[in-house]
Amino acid sequence: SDNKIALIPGGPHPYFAPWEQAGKDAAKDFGIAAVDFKVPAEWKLNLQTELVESLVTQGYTAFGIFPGDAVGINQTVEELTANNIPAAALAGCAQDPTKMSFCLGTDVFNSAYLGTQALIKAMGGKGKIVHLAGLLVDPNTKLRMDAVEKAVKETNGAVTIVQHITDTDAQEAADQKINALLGAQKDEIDGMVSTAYIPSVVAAKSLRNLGDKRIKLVGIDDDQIVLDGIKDGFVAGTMAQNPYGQGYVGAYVLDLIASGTCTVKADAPWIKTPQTEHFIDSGTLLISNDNVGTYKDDLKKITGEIQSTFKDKYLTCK
Amino acid sequence: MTLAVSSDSRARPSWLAEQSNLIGLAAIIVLFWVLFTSLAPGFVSSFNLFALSRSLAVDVVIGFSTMVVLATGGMNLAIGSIGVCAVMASGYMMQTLGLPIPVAMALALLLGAFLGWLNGFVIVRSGVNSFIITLASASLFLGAMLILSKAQTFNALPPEIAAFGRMRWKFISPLLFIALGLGAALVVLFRFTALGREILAAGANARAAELSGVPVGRAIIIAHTLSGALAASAGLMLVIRLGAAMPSIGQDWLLPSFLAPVLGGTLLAGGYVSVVGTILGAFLVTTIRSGLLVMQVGNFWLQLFLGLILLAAVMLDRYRGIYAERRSLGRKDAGRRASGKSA
Amino acid sequence: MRLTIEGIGKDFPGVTALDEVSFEILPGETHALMGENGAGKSTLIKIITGLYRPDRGRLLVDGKPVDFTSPRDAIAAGISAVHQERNLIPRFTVGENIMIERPPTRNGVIDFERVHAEARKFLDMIDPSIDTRTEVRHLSVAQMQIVEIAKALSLEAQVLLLDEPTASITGHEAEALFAVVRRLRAEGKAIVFVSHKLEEVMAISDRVTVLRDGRVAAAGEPIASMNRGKIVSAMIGREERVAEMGARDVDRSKVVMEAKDVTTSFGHRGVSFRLHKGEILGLYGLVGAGRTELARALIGDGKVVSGELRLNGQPVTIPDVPTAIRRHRLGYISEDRKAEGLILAHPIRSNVAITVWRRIASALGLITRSNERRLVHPLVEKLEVKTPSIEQAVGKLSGGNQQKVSIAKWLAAGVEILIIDEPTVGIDIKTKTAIHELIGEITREGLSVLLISSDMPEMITLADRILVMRDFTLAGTIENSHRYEPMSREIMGFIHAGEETSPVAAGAARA
Amino acid sequence: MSTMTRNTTFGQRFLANEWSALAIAIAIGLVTLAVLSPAFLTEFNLYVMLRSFCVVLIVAFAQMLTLAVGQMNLSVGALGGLVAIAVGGMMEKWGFPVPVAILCGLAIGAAGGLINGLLTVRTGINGFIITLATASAFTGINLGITESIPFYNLPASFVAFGTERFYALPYLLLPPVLIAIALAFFLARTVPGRQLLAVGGNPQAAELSGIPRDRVIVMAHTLSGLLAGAAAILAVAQLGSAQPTIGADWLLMSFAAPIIGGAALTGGHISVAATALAVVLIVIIQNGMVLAKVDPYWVQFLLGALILAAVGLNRLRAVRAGGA
Ligand SMILES: Nc1ncnc2c1ncn2[C@@H]1O[C@H](COP(=O)(O)OP(=O)(O)OP(=O)(O)O)[C@@H](O)[C@H]1O
Ligand SMILES: Nc1ncnc2c1ncn2[C@@H]1O[C@H](COP(=O)(O)OP(=O)(O)OP(=O)(O)O)[C@@H](O)[C@H]1O
Ligand SMILES: [Mg+2]
Ligand SMILES: [Mg+2]
Repeated sequence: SDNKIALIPGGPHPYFAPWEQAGKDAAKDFGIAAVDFKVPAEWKLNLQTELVESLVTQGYTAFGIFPGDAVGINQTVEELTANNIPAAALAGCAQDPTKMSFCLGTDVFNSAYLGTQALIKAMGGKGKIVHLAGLLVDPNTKLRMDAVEKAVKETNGAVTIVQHITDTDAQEAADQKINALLGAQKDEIDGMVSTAYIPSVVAAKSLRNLGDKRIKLVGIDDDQIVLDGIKDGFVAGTMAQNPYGQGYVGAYVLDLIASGTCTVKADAPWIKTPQTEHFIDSGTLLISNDNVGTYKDDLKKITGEIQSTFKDKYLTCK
Repeated sequence: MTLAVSSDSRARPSWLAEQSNLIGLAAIIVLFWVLFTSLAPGFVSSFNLFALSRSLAVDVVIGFSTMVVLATGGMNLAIGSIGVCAVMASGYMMQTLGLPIPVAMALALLLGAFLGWLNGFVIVRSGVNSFIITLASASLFLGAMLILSKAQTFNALPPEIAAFGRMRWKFISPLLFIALGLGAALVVLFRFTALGREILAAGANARAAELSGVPVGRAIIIAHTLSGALAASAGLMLVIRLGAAMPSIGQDWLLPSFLAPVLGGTLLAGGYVSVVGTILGAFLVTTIRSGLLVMQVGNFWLQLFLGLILLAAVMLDRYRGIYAERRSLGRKDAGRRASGKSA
Repeated sequence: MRLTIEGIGKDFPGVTALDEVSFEILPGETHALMGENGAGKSTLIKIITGLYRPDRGRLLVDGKPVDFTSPRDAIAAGISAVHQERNLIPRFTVGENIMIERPPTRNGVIDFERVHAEARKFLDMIDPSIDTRTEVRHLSVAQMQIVEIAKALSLEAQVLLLDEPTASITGHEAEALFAVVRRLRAEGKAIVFVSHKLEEVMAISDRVTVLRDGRVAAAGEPIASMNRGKIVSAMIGREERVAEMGARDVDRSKVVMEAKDVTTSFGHRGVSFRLHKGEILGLYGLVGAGRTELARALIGDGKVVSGELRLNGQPVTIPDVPTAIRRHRLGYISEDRKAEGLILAHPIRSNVAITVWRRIASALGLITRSNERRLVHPLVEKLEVKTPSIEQAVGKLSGGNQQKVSIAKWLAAGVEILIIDEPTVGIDIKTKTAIHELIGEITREGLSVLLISSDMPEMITLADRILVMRDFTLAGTIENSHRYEPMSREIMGFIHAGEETSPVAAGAARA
Repeated sequence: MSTMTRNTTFGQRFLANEWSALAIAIAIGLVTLAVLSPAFLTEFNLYVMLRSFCVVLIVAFAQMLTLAVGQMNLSVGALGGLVAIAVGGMMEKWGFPVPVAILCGLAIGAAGGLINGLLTVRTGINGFIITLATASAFTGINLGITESIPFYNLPASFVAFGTERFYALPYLLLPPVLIAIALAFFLARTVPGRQLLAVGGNPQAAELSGIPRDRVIVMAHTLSGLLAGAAAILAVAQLGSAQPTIGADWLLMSFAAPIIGGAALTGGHISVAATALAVVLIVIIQNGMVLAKVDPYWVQFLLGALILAAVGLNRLRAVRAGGA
């Protein structure tokens, strides 16, 4: 097709690095004119929307967007669809009501929930935990906090949550806060669940520095430091997401929709999340010592599955 | 030469000379428009112009918010926090309380003005630098907002809001007219009212102003109140633009809020503001940013080019200013100057 | 070292400050540089010290052309200066300010013991009472001026340029300065001396150069060949006019301001006086006697702690300056016009109109520039402010013209009582006369003036009665007889009650 | 003034110090936290606090030097980020030995500062705008090089320096302490140091006194850049990886600490000791909030309230000292 598709993260962040390759692969595999990875200069919503707007003027015909803000992006998406340009939320969802065609990504609530459950299991079903979270003003943070609390509540008091520490997604703030936490309470707490990229990395590193294998940590994403922590026993596990798959499948589907060959099915087996009613799980899996060598293959397998069944499950095509 | 009535109008710097800085800035903007238009035709597409006018509108008002406080020689680091407080308040009033839009917006503006007044009051009463007070109050206001709202977004606002945000007048967002209207009001304030003059006098030399009977404390408080109201306006414009009231609004206002007025010639030290300059300053930055995006300058390198072009623009303006000054001097007795130089 | 000024010219936007100025400064002489406000004296000094580049002409040192690109160059060439503007670092100590150009170091580290010792040496030449370890910002205006002089002396330069060094110091310190000047001259140094005080000039200089409107009106005339009249007519281009106050019979039936046993937050004790309608009440005293602070307390920029202040018979408490001006029509012209009197970056128009903005505003609260101009223009004309336009920034005016603007402001304000603090510091003879006449005129029109001045002749010319202040109390009141000798003796008697006659009295008596 | 210092009590002399209110606030904070939480005074927590003190302090000094001459450096963070990834890149990609990489990093920092200074002085444009523009340029280079992906594989010895400690004292504390002492000495006792303050205190006067004003301003910017570079290198050691986001949130803190420490934005007045104490106070507040398990929604609010309280205390001190 002659579609030009842009994949746009919220800002510069290592998580999205695989999107570049995913886009290229998708363009080659599905014969799309272009699938370009375009990064806003800074992690700011207005820069993201300005980028989207300028790409429209450059003739891009479909957008895969990680919303810089789950609510704030909607107005822009609305304008896109008004111009017959489809957009899909990738990696993270936009908050309903939204004109995003669908959301292919990590269910932040579910991921945090599963991560906490994994942590509870690693702690032997009881103890005290701390939740490390990202920007407090990000609507997703609230969802993650709720998810952690839900998982904790299900233990009927065997596990208690000591505190949520937020605004840890800048390196230095994370280092300062997490170390302060360990300094104050390392003997009291039994586990930490991190629902943001940077605190996961920093917590993994801090536990290694401390030489502490008693405190269990379940993080998110597969940063090298976290994976090393898993191999060496400082980290119990991490919730892998599937950035490559999101970019690859996202581009594939957007191409179909933008070409007009397919439309999104209303009664497809969508997952309903607190954020959106049109959610597709891009694959969340727990990386632990057992699968740390092989999880990539697992993710690839998932990606292949989603891609091959997508048309039938979620789209109506001519 | 002793002043004589007849010589006054002649010797008074002409309107053109007085505005030469603004004209220079405008010329540079035109230069960039020509450049971007010829290099990237998409730049003047109606979609891009609309988008540009809309982000310009908000940047201009944010710039005004800082400008009015710079006039007093102070700073307001809390504009983002005041903005978000107004945003969340308006969201709460419209979505939860179901108040009519104009009422909610007016009350939100009042809240912004009140928070600004609070800043000004504490600054004047304590005698502590506005930088510190507003640094602390930025945290306080944002914190209070988080405590009250639990960082919940209001995204079920009346649909008219979002519709207004999408509205176009030809290819320009009506938001821009609001911003320009505020600008016009500020021009009147600083040029034609005692209050505006007093604010400037207080900023230029507080001691002299005080001894000349200017109620300096009051001038500072009013400037901060105004700054708060403008910050709230910028916040509400974003609500209209985004169709939702979110707690993350305002977090990245600080630098652009300074950039526009300072580029436009407003003095950081106080005592001089340029409303038109602030608009042009914001316009220059928006133009460059949008132009680079449309020209598809490499993703990650965009910031570099933005910085370099900004540098080039301010230097161009600077040398144009020096050149203009030389010319106006040289005209007087260029012959003698030349002979003087060779001596 | 011989300094030749050859055809120097300098333009500022709208003004030619200097044009074809040529004369010579010789070693071993004191060369007076005279001229009205705005004649270009300070501009010339700034050119000689490398702060400005001349647009035309050149400077020669011992016959060789020099081109100073910065004050550093001039200092290196052996030229130092006391500029008209204050040039001290407020947060540095007196000692460090004096030694700032070449602080003594040991192994690259500043040796503060020696800094203070050296500074002491130069300060002692003028005023031993100033502590070199005090930060400059705590000093009074006069003390800062003395530090400036010591700082210029510390460079031990071949050419010393003094731009109105005596404008804000008393006769006592001025005498000490002249002694130093005489000694330096004896050592073969050249001294250039700018002053508006003719008596001083006549007393210490060897030759005099007069500038008028940026051109030389008299070049290096030996002082012996000049007299007061000649110098003045060279300066103003016509005969001197002496302030003629005329017969002043003040009606003392109406008291507009009365202080009864006032104690202030600054430490004044038992201050009692009455100011009558249309009267000029002088307040004389030495530097630091507390006159300025009394004025501050009266206008609400300090507090009256006890006692009573009555205006037009009504007891009042004045919480702040705006109230003093608006409600009580009481204004104050500061002695420090740059820091407190004027907004240097703003045009003359705003500076004059500032007190009346609210009054001239239309019903809608709007003021227009033409409204302001209509108010400001006649005043600026009346005071003969030398400026290309009333849109000129006040900071670009010469010192004298700045003072005229700050007087114009209060005339515009239409106050009933005006406290004027050192009205003619740094103001030329012609303007001074004009200002004196002006003060006389406004009091005839019903304004009452409390006049603070350290200039005894001025006091005796203007005041109807003179209060003498010593150490924050009033030492006495004198009815003005307009006879200089007995008056000054009586005033000094109050100041030095119980002390031996000091050189200050002698100096003042001589003048 | 002179009479005041002569016959006064120790208490009055203490209050006359600009940093005394900060010292009192810190003492109050320490006691409160020690009482509130037994963990506060443990060796490890002290170590944690001292460690988070290091980078912030140098960043504050970097800004303090430009404030000293009445300028601002909005590019501290951007330059820091650039140096951080440069050092990381040199160690990981090019395998430079640690000392060489550090020296190169410092040189880049100083060069960035030099560019800021030269541009400011040569063009006569407000340093605020210049550094705002160069900040964008520095960040652009940073992102362009890294595409926002950090350098992870740093030499073990370097990373160890960022984490090892002697009882409660982190090794990381050494450079900031040395820098603080050197700066205090530089500003108080050396000719260039005094010239820097003189230019800030009254640029016109300094120039008339023969001080090369432009050169001094360039020097201030260069030193500022050098310190930003030093802070970045410490941050890399502390974090154990060269993150492109290092420095992203330095700006506000860099101003807050010197100004809470009494620096004048107009220049000429700064205090090394008070700036350091302001950083200590901020670190204690932040540490205390984690320690006291403050509800996340209250963190911001309390931060503002506590800063305001500290400022109020200082105001009270000034009034008292003035009255004494
Ligand atoms: N920086 C400047 N910009 C514009 N005009 C200036 C500047 N400096 C001086 N002038 C003008 O140049 C002329 C000469 O001023 P200058 O200060 O040399 O006078 P002066 O003889 O020292 O007067 P005074 O006795 O009042 O000090 C004045 O008309 C003044 O307004
Ligand atoms: N020798 C001195 N040592 C220390 N402080 C002094 C000295 N002389 C004056 N001061 C202070 O400087 C200030 C000057 O006082 P003030 O200005 O009221 O005096 P004045 O009578 O108006 O003198 P003038 O205006 O002529 O300087 C006062 O605060 C005084 O305490
Ligand atoms: Mg002069
Ligand atoms: Mg006085």
